[in-house]
Amino acid sequence: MTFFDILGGALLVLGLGFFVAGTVGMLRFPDAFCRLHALTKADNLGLALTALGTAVLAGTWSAAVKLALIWGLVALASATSGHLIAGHALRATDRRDRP
Amino acid sequence: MTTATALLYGLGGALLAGMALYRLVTAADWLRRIVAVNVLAVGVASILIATAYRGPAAPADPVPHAFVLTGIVVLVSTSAVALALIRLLHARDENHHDSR
Amino acid sequence: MTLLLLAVQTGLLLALLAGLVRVLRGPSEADRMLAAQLLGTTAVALLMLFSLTMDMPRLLDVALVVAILAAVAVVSFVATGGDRDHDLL
Amino acid sequence: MNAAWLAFDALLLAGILGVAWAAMAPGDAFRAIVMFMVMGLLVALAWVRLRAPDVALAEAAVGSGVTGALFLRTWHALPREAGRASEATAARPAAPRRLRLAAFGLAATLTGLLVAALASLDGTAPGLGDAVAARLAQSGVSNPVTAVLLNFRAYDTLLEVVVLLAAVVVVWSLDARPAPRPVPARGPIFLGFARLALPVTVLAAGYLLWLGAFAPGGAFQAGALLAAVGIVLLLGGLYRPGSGDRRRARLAFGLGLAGFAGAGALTLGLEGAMLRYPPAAAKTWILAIEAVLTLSIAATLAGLFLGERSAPARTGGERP
Amino acid sequence: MIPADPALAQWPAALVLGPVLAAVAAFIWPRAGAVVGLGASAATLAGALALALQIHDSGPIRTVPGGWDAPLGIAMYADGLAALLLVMTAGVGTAVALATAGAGPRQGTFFWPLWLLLLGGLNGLYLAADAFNLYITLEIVGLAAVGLTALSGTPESVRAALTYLLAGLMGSLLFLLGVALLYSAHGRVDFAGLATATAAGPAVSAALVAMLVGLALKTAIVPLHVWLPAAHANATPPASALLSALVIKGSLYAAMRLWLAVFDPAAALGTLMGLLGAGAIVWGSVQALRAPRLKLVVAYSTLAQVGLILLAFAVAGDDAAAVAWRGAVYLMLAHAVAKAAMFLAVGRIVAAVGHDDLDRLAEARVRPGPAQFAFALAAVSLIGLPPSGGFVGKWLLLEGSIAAGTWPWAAVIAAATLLSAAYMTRVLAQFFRTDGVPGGEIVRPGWTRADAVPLALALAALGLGIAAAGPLALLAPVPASGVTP
Repeated sequence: MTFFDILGGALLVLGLGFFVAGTVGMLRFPDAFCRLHALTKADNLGLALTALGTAVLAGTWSAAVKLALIWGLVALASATSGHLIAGHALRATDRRDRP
Repeated sequence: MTTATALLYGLGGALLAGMALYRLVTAADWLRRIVAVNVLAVGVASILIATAYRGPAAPADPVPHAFVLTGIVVLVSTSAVALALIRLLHARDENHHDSR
Repeated sequence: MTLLLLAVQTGLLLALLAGLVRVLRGPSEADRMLAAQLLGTTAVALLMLFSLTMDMPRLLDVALVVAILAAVAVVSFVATGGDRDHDLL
Repeated sequence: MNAAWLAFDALLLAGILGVAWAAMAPGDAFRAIVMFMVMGLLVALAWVRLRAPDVALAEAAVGSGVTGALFLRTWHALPREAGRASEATAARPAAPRRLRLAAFGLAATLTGLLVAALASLDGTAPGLGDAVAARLAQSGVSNPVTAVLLNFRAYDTLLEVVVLLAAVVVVWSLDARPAPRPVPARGPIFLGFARLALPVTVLAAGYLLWLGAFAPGGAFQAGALLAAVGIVLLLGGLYRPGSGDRRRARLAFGLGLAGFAGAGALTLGLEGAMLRYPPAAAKTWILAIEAVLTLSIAATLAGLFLGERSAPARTGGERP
Repeated sequence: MIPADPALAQWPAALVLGPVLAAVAAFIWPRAGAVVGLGASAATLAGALALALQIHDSGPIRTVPGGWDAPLGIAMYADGLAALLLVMTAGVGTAVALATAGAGPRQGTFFWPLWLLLLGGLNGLYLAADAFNLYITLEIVGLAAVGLTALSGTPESVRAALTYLLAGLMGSLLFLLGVALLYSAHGRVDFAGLATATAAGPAVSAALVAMLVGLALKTAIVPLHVWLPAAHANATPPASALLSALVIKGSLYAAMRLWLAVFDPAAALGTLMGLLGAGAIVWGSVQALRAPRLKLVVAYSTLAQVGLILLAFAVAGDDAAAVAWRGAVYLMLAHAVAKAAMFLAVGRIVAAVGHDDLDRLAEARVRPGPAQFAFALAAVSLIGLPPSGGFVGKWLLLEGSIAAGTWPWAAVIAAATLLSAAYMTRVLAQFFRTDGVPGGEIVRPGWTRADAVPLALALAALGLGIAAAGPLALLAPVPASGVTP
C-alpha cells in the first residue's frame, strides 16, 4: 500500500459518499426544487472526487486529462440542465395553478 | 458458456427475451410494443455477448460483437420506421376526429 | 485494494438502483429527468472505476461518450420545453 | 474476489431485468421511455463487464441515445392523454386474462428453451476469435471488431448500411411535404451550452472514428455522436432546414451507401472480389469508407429523427 | 472452391450491388426514378438469366466476397434453386415495374428506391450462404416491404404496415436468436460448416425452432398470418403484387434452405409442417370463400397457396422428397407469376369499377373485360389446372407424396385444388353475372396498354406449364446433392 493507493482509495470512498447523499436527497426531499439543489451539488462533487481518485490510482497523464474532460462535460451539462429543469418545473407548477 | 459470468448474463438474456415476448403479446399500446421489441433484442444480444466472453483475462471473441453492433444499427432503423408509422397513424386519427 | 474498489463500485451500483425509485415514482416529468441525469452521472463514475478494476484504460473513452450523451439527452429534453406546450419542430 | 464480481454482476443483471420490466409496464409513457434509456445505460455497463467496449459504446450512443431521442420525439407528437394508452396508439384494449395466460405460456416456453440450450453448452465451440487474431495483421487495422466489420465480414456491414438507407427512405416516404412551422428560439443558457458542448462532441466523434482502427470506436459510434449534434442543432433551432435542403439531405443519406457499394463495385472490378482490398492499402480503404460512412450515418440518424413533419403543419391548409 | 473463371465469380455480388446502387440513385434523383428503376430491373433480369445459364451449364457457383473464406468470411452461393428465384424475382419485378411506370408522382418518388432495395435485398437473400448474412437480408426485405405497404397512404394501410413491421421484426429477432444459438453451439454460422458440424444438442434444436417460427411469422404461415390480409389488401396494386409474389417467397426460401442445407430435422417436425400447411389450406380457403372484398380473396388465397407449398416439408425419403421439393419450388414460381398478374388485374378492375366489393361487382355497369380475362387466366394457374405452371407444381408434389407412400398428403393436395377452384369460381361468377345491373346498358372498355402487363404475366403463368422442362432442369439436383453451399 503506497501513499497514492491510500489517497486514491479515500477519494473514491468520499466520492461514493456524495453519490449516496445525492441519491438519498433525491428520494427524500419533498419537491423538484429541493431535489435539484441536492443533485447538482452531489453529482458534481461526487464525480469530481471519483475522477480525482481514479486519476491518482491510474497514475497516467492521459487518463488524468480524459478524466478532467469528462468531469468538465458533466459539470457543464449539470449546470445547464439544472437551470433548464428548474424553469421547466416552474412552468409546470404555473400551469397546474391556473384554472 | 465456460465461465459463471457468461452463464449469468446468458441466462439473464433468456429471461429478458421471455419477459419481452410476454409484454409484446399483452401490451395495449404501440409505443410499449416497440419498447418490448427493443428489450427482446437486448436479450438476444446478451446471449451473443455472453457467448463471446472468454474470462476476465482473455480478449473476447470479436465476431459476436460485430453481430451485435450490426443488430443495434438494424434495430434503431426499424424502430425509427415503427415510430414514424405510429406518429402518422395518430396524425391521421386526429384529423379524422377534427373533421367530425 | 481491489476489494475496496469493488466495494465502492458495488456501492455506486446500489445508489444507482435506488435512484430508479425516483424515475418510477416521478411524479412530474422534471423529476424523472432529474433522476435520469443523476443515474447517468453515476454510470460515468462506475465506468471510471471499471477502468481500474478491469484494468482497461480505454474504458475512459466509453465514459466520455456516455457523459456527452447524457448531457445532450437531458439538455435536449428540457430545451424543447419538456412538455407538449411547444411543438418539437 | 471472484465472488465479489459475481455479486456485482448479479446485482447489475437484476437491475437490468427490473428496469426492462418497468420500461414495458403499462402506465405513464414518459416513465417508460426514461426507463428504456436507463436500461440502455445499464446494458452498456453489462457489455463493458463482458469485455465488449465497442458494443457498449454503440449501445450507449445508438441503443439508448438515438433510440431514446426517437421515442421522446414520438411521445411529443402524441396527445396529452396518451400518457396512458390513447385511442390512437392503442393496438387493442387491455389484454384479457386468457391472452395473458397464453402469453405467459409462450414466454415461459421461450425462456425454458433458451435456458436448456445455454445450460447444454459446454464451451467446446471455439468461436472465430483465433481465426480473427491470426489474420488481424493482414486486415489493415488492429481493433479486431473493426477488422471483422470492415474487412472480414464487410459484406454484412454493407448490407447493414442498406438497412439504414431503407429505413430513411421509408420514414421519408410517409410524408414528403415540408413543414412551414417556425422553430422557437432558445434561451441563452441553452445557446451557451450548445456553443461549448457541440464542438467538443464533434471533436469526440472524430476521435472515436480515428480510434476505431486500433481501439474501441469506429464509424457507427462516431456517426451516432455526430447525429446527436445534429439533433441538438435541430431542436435548438440553430439549424433550420429549408425546402432546398431536402435534396441535399437525400444526397447525404445516400452518400454512405454509394461510397461503400461503390467501393464494393470497384474492388469487384480491380481485385475480382467485392470488398477485397489490395493488401497493402487495406487501411486506407477502410479509413476512407469509414469516414464517408460516419458522415452519412450521422445524417441518416438525424434524418430518421426529423422524419416526416408534424401533423398540424401538414394538414393545416386542408381543413374544411 | 473459388471458381477458376474470375468473371464468373462476379455475377452474384453484382446482382446485389447493382440494384442497391440504383436504389441510391433513384432516391437522390427522384425524377430519374422510373428510368433508373426500369433499367436496373431489366439489367438485373438479364444478369439473373445469364447466371442461370451458367449454372445450368457448369454447376453451382460459390464465391467469397472480401476474399476471406468462410467461416471467418462470408460465402455467397448460387445453385439452380437460387438462380430460379433470382430470375423469378427480377422477371416479376420488371413486369410490375413496367405496370407502375405510369403511376402518379407521389408513388413514383418512393416506389422506385423501395422496389430496388427490395430487389437487392431479395437477391442477397437467395445468394446467402451464411446465417447472419441471411438475417440482414431478411431485414432489408422486411423494411422495404413495409415501405411498399404504407405507400398508398390510407389510414388502413398505415395501420397494416405497422402490424406487419412488428410481426416481421419479431420474426427476424427470433431468427437472430437462432443465429446466436448456432454460433454458441458451433462457433460459426456459415451453412457449409453448420451442415457438417456434428454436435446436435438442445442449443441446435432451440435454434431450429426459433428460426422456423421467426420465418413462419414473416411468411404468414397460419396461425402466424394475422398481419397478412390487411397488409396485402390495403397496399397499392403494384405493391400488393410485389408483396405477395416475392416478399413471402423470400422467407419461405430461407426456411427451405435452412431445412435442406443446414439442419437435419426429425421426420416428426416435417409432419408438423405438413399439418400446419393443411391447416393453412383450409383456413385460407375458407376465409377466401367468405371475404367480402376482391383484394381480400386474393390475399387469403396466398395463405392457402403457402400452405400447399409447406406440404413438401412433410414428404420423407430421398427420391420422393426430391420430387416433392421440385414441385414446391415450381409452385412458388407459378404462384409468384400468377399472383402478381392477379393483383395487377384487380388494380385495373378497381380502377374501372371504383370499388372491389364482391357482392356489388355484379351490379357494376363497367365491365373491364381485359383485366377480368387476365384474372381468369391467372386463376387457372392458381387452381392448378393443366396446362398451367401451377398444375406442374401440384403434379410433382402429388407424385412425391405418392412415391413416399403418404396418401393423406395426396388427399390434402386434391382438397386444396377443389377449395381454390371454389373460391376462384366465386369471383369469376361475379364477373359474368349481369343480372344485377340496374337498367341501362353495360359499358365494356376496350384494351389499353395498362392491361398488357397483367395479361402477359397471366399468360406467363400458363406458359410455365408448357415450358416446364427448362426451369426444372435447373432444379434437377435438388436436394439429393449439391444443395449444401
